[in-house]
Amino acid sequence: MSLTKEQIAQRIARELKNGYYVNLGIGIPTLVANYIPSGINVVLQSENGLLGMGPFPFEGEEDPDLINAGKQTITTVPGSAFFDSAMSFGMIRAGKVDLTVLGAMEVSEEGDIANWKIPGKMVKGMGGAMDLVASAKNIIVAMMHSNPKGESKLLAKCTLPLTGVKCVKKIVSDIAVLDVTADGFRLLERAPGITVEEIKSKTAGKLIIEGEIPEMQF
Amino acid sequence: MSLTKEQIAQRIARELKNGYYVNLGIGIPTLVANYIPSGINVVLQSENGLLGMGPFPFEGEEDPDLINAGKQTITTVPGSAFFDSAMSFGMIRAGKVDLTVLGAMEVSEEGDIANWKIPGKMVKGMGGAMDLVASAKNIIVAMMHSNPKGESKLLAKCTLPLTGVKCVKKIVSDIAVLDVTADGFRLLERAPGITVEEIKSKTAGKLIIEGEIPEMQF
Amino acid sequence: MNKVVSAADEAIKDVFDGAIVMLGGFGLCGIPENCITALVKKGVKKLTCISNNAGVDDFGIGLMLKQRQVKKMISSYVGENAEFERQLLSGELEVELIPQGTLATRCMAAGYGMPAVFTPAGVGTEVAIGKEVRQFNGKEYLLEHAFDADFAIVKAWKGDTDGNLIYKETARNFNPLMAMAGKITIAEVEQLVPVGELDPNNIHTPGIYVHRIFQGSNYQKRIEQLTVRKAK
Amino acid sequence: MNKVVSAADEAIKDVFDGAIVMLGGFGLCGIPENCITALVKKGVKKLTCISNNAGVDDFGIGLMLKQRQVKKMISSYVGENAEFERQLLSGELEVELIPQGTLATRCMAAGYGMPAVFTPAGVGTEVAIGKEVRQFNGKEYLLEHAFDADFAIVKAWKGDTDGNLIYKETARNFNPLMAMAGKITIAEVEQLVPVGELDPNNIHTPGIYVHRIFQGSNYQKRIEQLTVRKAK
Repeated sequence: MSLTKEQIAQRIARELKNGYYVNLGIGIPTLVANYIPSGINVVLQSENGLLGMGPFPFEGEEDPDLINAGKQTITTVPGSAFFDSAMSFGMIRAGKVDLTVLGAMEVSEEGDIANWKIPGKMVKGMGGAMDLVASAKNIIVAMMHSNPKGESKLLAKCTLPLTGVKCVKKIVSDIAVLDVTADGFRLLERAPGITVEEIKSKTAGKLIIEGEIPEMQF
Repeated sequence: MSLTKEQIAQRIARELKNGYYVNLGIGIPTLVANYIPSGINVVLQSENGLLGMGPFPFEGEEDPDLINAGKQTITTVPGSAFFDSAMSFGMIRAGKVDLTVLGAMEVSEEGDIANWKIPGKMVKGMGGAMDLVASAKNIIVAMMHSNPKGESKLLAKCTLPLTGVKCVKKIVSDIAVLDVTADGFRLLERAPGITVEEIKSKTAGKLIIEGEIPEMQF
Repeated sequence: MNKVVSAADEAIKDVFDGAIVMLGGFGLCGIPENCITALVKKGVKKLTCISNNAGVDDFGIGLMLKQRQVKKMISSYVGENAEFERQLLSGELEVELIPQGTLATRCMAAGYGMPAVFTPAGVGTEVAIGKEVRQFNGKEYLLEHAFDADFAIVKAWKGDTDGNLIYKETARNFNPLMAMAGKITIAEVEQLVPVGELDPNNIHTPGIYVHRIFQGSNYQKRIEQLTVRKAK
Repeated sequence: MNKVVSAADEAIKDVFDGAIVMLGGFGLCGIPENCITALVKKGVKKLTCISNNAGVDDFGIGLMLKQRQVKKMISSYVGENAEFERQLLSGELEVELIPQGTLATRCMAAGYGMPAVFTPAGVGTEVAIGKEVRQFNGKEYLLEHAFDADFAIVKAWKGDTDGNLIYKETARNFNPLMAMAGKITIAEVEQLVPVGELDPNNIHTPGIYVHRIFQGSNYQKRIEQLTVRKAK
């Protein structure tokens, strides 16, 4: 069975290490915050100028001056700090953010990522995505393995305009966990009930399969 | 009679315009603060991170965390703001400081200034002087017209290592006020009792004398 | 150094047709609502607007778009509104999309007198087309130039009569960066206080950067994405 | 994200011989007194110190100079002490003098992940020797590189257990810039408070930049130039 969005987020959450500063993109990445393992203390960065993002506010307690990069109302946790957008991207660029999780439309076997533009469609902009992928030391992509037409989104080369080159380190898709290595996608885990063959058939880019591939446990 | 240091400061103070943000260097420039004409409101910037510098503190009220760029204990005026050294030099570099007053060992007829190093002597460093002269839009130099040996300090070319090139706009010396123009030093005023001839004889660089040169009034 | 003007109309009175105008805010958070209303009323045209976003159909910069006052938008993320999309697709509106960190840093560069900066954002993408690429320590960077804006219009939480500004929470965003970057900087504030009331240690934008300040009014502070948890 | 260590000795325990160390402060104002004492005690040698000044004979970095722990000083203004001068003239000590704004900006560049910046300071002077000069809008600038320091040691007024820092008055100076720039950043504070006690709007250095923090003690806060007015 393919993973649900929640399970993708849950699997990514296992990559968190104690003490990490983490930037979570819009969509599935945001859900990662709900699955932080107990005993693991992380600080969430929101690139619009906040370290120490907390959960959504209780009804009636929303504050229009306090939003995340997805423009959602949020709260802060004790120890939070506000800063301007230059410092925010400054700390990202300087490698102070330990992990960035974001979505992708395509990832290439070299780690290129495309997630901001589909030619011919209305283009809304890259927001902070290009800064994040160019700067983060550790980037995990949360994505569907195939598009709605059933075509693989893990490619030899991206077909869409790039967001960044050679930057993705790991992919957690709905059917697999893969590292992006110098030699291509390296299969690490498969979703419960998903066979290696299925992952192979759905991965257009170079796939490395070595030894037994364990099944994810939830 | 040559001007005293206080008179040099007093004469420079007349250059202040209402609303100016001003950086005053160490020495004679610091004295300018004592002669700000009434009705003229200026804000003093200290490049170690303060806008709104006030007078020295009363005895016993000195605060070791509150000093100026000369490391003297100071106070603040209402409306002051503290910031880091990068922002401080950022606002200088961006031309937000309207006037910089500083001392000089030599000035050339092209507006080059030397005020930080005498070869063969112990060199203490340029501090913020190179940033200030390279960035300020309006630089007035407070200086003695001649050195203790009687040699002119207003030269065709500086002999000492430069602090900045083509940056000085005006000089107030102990015997004259001069503009630095594309054609050389232009004599504007002479100290009380000082003749044009004397200024001529004490100015090694090209001196432009046009029309009647008024005597400064104190 | 009193910088106080009476209201938004007076603050923006010399914004001219064709001006380059920076507008603070992230989404609808921390936008200069009063000045935008005044710009719409004034009807000034052919503006180049530098702002992270372009408002929504009926609020923020969207109001200026509706009046066709904007010739060009320089933003990182746009298109939360239909009129914007229509103008863009019909060629009435020019849009330059740049990475958000690049946008922020080009503002800061202007405020700090740095003519250009290097950033890795966009290397290898279409953003890099026509730009100088340079390697430092084995990594590639793009050379990006400081903005040169005629006006910066920002919104702060508190300000004093000398123009010192303090922002609240994430309504800070681009505001202090743009405040540093305008040839003329205009600040509207929720609370205008007498000089001396703000703690000098906590000033985000020193008054030297601000040319005009006024007490804003009737802030709507619209929320774009209301997300809440159910009762405690 | 607790960053608290017990004291200066523990905070600086891994500063190694030959390390590049940034030290905050302007003159003797805002210097990390406790860490300097600990570095002297530890006796670590051959340090490259990046600091605006070099202390005085019997205080600040002067104490480290006296022990001959410093191989090289990178500063804008030095030599308020005789031992410094002796070591410099005898060739025991290397000194690189750079403009103060350049020093500040090279720290900031490191903290902001900008490999290099352009500044007009020093153009046409001996500071420009060997450096790339580039013209923007008719003005010349020098290309100056970000610092790459192993440790940044700073002093703040208040700090919380997560490493968020607030500085007091002009004791801020280079401290927040260096705090951003160290591979390892060590902060000593006058008041260490529990997380949540500092107003998130007023943090000067967000905790993400700080690796270790401790409550300092016995601050001398020496005044270099006592200047006062006579009684009121």
